[in-house]
Amino acid sequence: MTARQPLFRRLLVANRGEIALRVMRTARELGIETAAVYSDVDRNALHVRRADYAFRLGPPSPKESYLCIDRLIEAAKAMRCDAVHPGYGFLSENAKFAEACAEAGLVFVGPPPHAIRAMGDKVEARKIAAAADVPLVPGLNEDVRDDQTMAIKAREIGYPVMLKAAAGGGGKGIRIVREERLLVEAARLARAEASAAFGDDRVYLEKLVVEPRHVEIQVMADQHGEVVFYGERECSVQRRHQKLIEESPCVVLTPALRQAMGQAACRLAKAVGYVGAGTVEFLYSRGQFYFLEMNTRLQVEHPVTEVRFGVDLVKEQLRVAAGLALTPVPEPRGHAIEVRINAEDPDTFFPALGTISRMNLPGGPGVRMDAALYRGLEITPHYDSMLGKLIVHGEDRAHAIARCRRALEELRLVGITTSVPVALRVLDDARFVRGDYDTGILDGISRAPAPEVVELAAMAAAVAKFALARPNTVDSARAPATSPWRLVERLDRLGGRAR
Amino acid sequence: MTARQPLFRRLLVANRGEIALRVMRTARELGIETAAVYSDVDRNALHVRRADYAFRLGPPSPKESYLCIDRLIEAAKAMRCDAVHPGYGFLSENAKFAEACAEAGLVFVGPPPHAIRAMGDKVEARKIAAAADVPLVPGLNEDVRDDQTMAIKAREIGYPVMLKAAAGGGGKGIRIVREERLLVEAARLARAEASAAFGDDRVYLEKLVVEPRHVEIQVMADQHGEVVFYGERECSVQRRHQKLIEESPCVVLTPALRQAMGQAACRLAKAVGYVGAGTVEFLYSRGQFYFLEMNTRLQVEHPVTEVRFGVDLVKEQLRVAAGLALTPVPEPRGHAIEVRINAEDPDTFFPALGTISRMNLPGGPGVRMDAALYRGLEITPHYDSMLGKLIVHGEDRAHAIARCRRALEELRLVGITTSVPVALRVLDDARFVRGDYDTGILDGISRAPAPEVVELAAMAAAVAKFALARPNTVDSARAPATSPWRLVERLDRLGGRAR
Amino acid sequence: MKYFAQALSRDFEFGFEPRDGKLIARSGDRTWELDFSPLGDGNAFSLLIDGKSHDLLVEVYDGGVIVQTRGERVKVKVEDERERVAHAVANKQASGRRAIPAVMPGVVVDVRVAPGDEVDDGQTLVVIEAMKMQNPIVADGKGRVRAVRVKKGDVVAQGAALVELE
Amino acid sequence: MKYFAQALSRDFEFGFEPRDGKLIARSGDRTWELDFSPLGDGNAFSLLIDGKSHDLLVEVYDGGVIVQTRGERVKVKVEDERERVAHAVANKQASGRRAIPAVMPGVVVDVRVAPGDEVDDGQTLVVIEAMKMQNPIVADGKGRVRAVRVKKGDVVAQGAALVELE
Repeated sequence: MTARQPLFRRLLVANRGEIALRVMRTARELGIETAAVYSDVDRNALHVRRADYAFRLGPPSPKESYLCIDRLIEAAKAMRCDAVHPGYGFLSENAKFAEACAEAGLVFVGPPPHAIRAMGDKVEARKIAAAADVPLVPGLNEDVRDDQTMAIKAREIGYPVMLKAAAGGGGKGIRIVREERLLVEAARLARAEASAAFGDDRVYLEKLVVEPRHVEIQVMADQHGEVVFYGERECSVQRRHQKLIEESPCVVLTPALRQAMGQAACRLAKAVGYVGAGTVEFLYSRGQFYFLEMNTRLQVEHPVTEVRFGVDLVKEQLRVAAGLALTPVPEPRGHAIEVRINAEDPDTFFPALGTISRMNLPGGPGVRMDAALYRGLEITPHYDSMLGKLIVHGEDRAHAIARCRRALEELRLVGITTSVPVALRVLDDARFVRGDYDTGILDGISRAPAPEVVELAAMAAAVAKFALARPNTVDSARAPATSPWRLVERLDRLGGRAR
Repeated sequence: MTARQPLFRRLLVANRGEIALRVMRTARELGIETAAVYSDVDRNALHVRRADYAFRLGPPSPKESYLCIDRLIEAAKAMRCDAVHPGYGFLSENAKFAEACAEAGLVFVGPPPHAIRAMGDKVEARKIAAAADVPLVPGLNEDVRDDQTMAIKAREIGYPVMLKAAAGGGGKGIRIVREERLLVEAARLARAEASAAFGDDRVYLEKLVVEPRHVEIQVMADQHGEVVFYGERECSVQRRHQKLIEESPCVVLTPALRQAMGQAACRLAKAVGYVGAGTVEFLYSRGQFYFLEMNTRLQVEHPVTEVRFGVDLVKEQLRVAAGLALTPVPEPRGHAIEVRINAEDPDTFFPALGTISRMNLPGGPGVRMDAALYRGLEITPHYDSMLGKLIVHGEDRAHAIARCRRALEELRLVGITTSVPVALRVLDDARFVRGDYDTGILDGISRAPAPEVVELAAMAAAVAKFALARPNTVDSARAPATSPWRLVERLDRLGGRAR
Repeated sequence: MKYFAQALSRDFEFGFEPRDGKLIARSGDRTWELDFSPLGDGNAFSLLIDGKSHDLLVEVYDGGVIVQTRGERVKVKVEDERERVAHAVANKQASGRRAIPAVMPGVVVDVRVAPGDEVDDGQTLVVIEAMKMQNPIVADGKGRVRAVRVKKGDVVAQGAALVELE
Repeated sequence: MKYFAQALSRDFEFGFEPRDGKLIARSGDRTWELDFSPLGDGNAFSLLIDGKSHDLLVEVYDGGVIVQTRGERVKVKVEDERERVAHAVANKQASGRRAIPAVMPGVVVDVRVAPGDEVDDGQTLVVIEAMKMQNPIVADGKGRVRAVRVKKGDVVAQGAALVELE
């Protein structure tokens, strides 16, 4: 319902890209004015153009823009906001930012600083989880800075082990070590990444669970001590420890296990006095689940839950932040899948840069696209490589997979390399279709297109070179007003000919 | 569920534009190959590019392309299809086409020819409805060709009266006559339009119901004699007797009335031996409902029902056509609104032409876009002016209205004039928001933008002229790779200056 | 230099001045601080007016620009001081006749008048069919037909002169 | 004239010939009837191959084109007969050295080698940070560093030579 009196007057969205736009969409639907912030490279970004107000933070570097607490508070004051939504990433799990908001008289749309701090420190989080009777993966509850001690501890836990940033989240700063001789260099890189990403270089060791599935519980807590959970999401399709495909429900979860995981997640939330939206991540392996970490923010993959439950989690966040009680959790319906569209090489998974020169986004029944893309958008190396998310909803899992495939085939982006081909191959993979997969699934996925696709591409390139050089062989009456013959020049330049 | 054995092998979609694409989307999700047909102006249309196979029908004129039964049957045979989906419009309610398909051994995805014929003849339809105990609007059950007799009959029924094409549908060929002196010219125009649109110039007279609301029931019937209905849609926001905004549920319908209308619709479907998707249109006025007509095809506004019931009506059509039994009707959830995006002047409602040079389609939670738009698409005068449909789903009506407004504001099309401003003003109108409106609502809607919008536009045009002529006054580091300065030349040409 | 804009019969006058890296707009005694940022190939730009964000799309049409923002679409005629002077001179040569234009593009399916005919206000002159709808084009007042510019079957563009009245 | 295409290490050869208003494609003893229709500003086209519909997007990149269809993206090098002869001559001048390129664009955060260093296969030469991930760039075999082309803090494009080995 649109409240006659909006929950807030004006909301600062302290983020960029698709999540900034997504938060603004809900705010607008609730009659809340939206205020954007931007770095210089984002001046023309959709989150700026679609906002009611906009404020320049500074140069592209995150430290001078989206990570700069002082500038964000200044922005909120200059635009006379009364609340701040941090999105995900950047300062969303920074307790100091939450405190700075409170000091400036701004409502921070997220959990209280002490909960962010407790869950943000992975070592501390494990202690609290253990006390709340939430099962843990065997590991080390402290940072070890001495190389030799670390090697001894790793041997005790048993290889393979994982190195994780204590302040981390979203898979950043995680390294797997399979042999002792690689431990020291891995720890060095992990510390460097952790330091760059979170300003905190502490890392800790953990046993690597075999055939693990990544299953997480979406919780929501109000200021009156109530906590509910919105089922689970399975996020086992990962590359470089970054999620690529998420789905709900998780095919291997029994109702009893789902209930047990949900209740464990709610216990943890209550134990830290949680408020707002949060996600408790678990590793699932052979009927057992282990607490991984709690993300004290809205998750990238939250739409998977939204389409299945028919709920708007950002709306719930804003309601809870305004002091309202939780709304009842509706019955889930059908099956949902999200595919992240990353600017990266589908073969090497390295990030890619470029400028979008043409795009077609998918549509039609059961398809939702969360993105801040536009023709002319330049993908720069300054920020995350995720361009957007495709979310589909189907009657059951097979229907959702078919719909996801259909929608992915409709998505066209010219000017940037994306992870779409990999996602399509996962959707075709027999193990994925059976639901019998774990976080290692991508290792077995072909990185190359099918032979007939390669032949088609070869013929297409050849006929384009032939036909575009001979405008009279194609029906010129059909040619659109904007000339396609520009390509001719470019193709000819490649061939070394000048015209 | 995706059937292991598809319902059909290859489906000819005997249509164009958004509906052709929409049907193909479902077919693809069901593993059915898709075959497109096109006229010369549609060679590059999305429905052609997204199909598995494509076949040229002929020149742009509908008679030589999408209305040419022989060519369509030829296309189906050439592409070795086993079923034909007619979409809406064109041959979707043409019994001869359904017969031609059957003769060619093709499954026609629609009702049997006798049902199309019976409901397609409005005079005949009224007789059958009356016999099935479905309430009727007072009127004349026959075509009157003599001007004087028609005038006498119209006086008997009482002005205002409506002239409707006997073979009509979708609001085409309808004229309201408020005074006797206008009757003859109106009848002449109505006959001419009816003849051009349907090849049948018969028209009949009907009393105009006061403060009427247009409420319709979605029915679905299988080949085993079962008929179900998927609630109602209210389609009272109309201009030139063409629907502009549709919603479900209808705010004034009580559960008892809904049940009565639904059962009347099912009685009618059974009375004509109906199979497939159909819509029974009613006029609702002050607690009473009257049968208007039955559309024996998928309706433009079918997605309103789909998002609310979580059902794919095209999938149901294909299942029924393959001989399967109806699936149970799910419980409806929330409120749905559809806005048609028409290429037309928002002031005069006259159709507009143009070429889409830039577009941004809305996205995010609860938003579905059914369109076949792409950059470079030329809108020609040959076919219907509808470009696509925006469908939103919200928790309740107020939420759906807010969401619809938000999504419409996101929709940007450069190069073509659309009905979007009118739709936005309807969504803001106090009567619409209260739900207290009838088919006359558009008469009272302002045709002009708000004064502050006009001032903003004036300033924007002026500053663009100023700034684009002086590239150095704007930060050139921000300028994208593709130069924006082309506009300068065009603006300067307007000003009569040459550079 | 001053800029004159006309939109929906309202007249506007603006002055712009770069100052300290910002752009100041002035109209009468009101001033605004602007941040103008073009994108695409000139048919879109972002405009911040005193920090308020506007996403604008611009199309050039015959005689002006069409500005789009948040679903609304406004036709604006815009000229600078020099152009205004030039146009004022040109307009002095305007004649007394009037042309009845096609309010939409389409095909002429009927021509109901001939040169010399006397017509009434609202009388149908020509019928145009577009997208299956027949639309009568009517006289905008009493008058006499001076010339008929189209014949049955012609395809006409929006704004094309159909009939000249005097 | 023949057209040679190379994609994912496979070689293709095509001939095209307009015939009766159609375009015939030939490869070995296979033939197809094509209908080629460009749209947009040349970065998209529709291709019917024996009536089968393909929606294709084309980008020109350094040394070839990238073809996209139904979610897949394939790099293709394409040349006609004349170009092939010209390229064959040019390739004779290729040198024996090899450059280790940046496999992704980013910022150089560490340089681990100096000219003259002997390196092992898989040894980290340079570390590049992009989108918060640190990525080691390693030697593609045993060798000696001939030149280091970048320094810490440099922003490098994809494919840029970082280190020359011999």
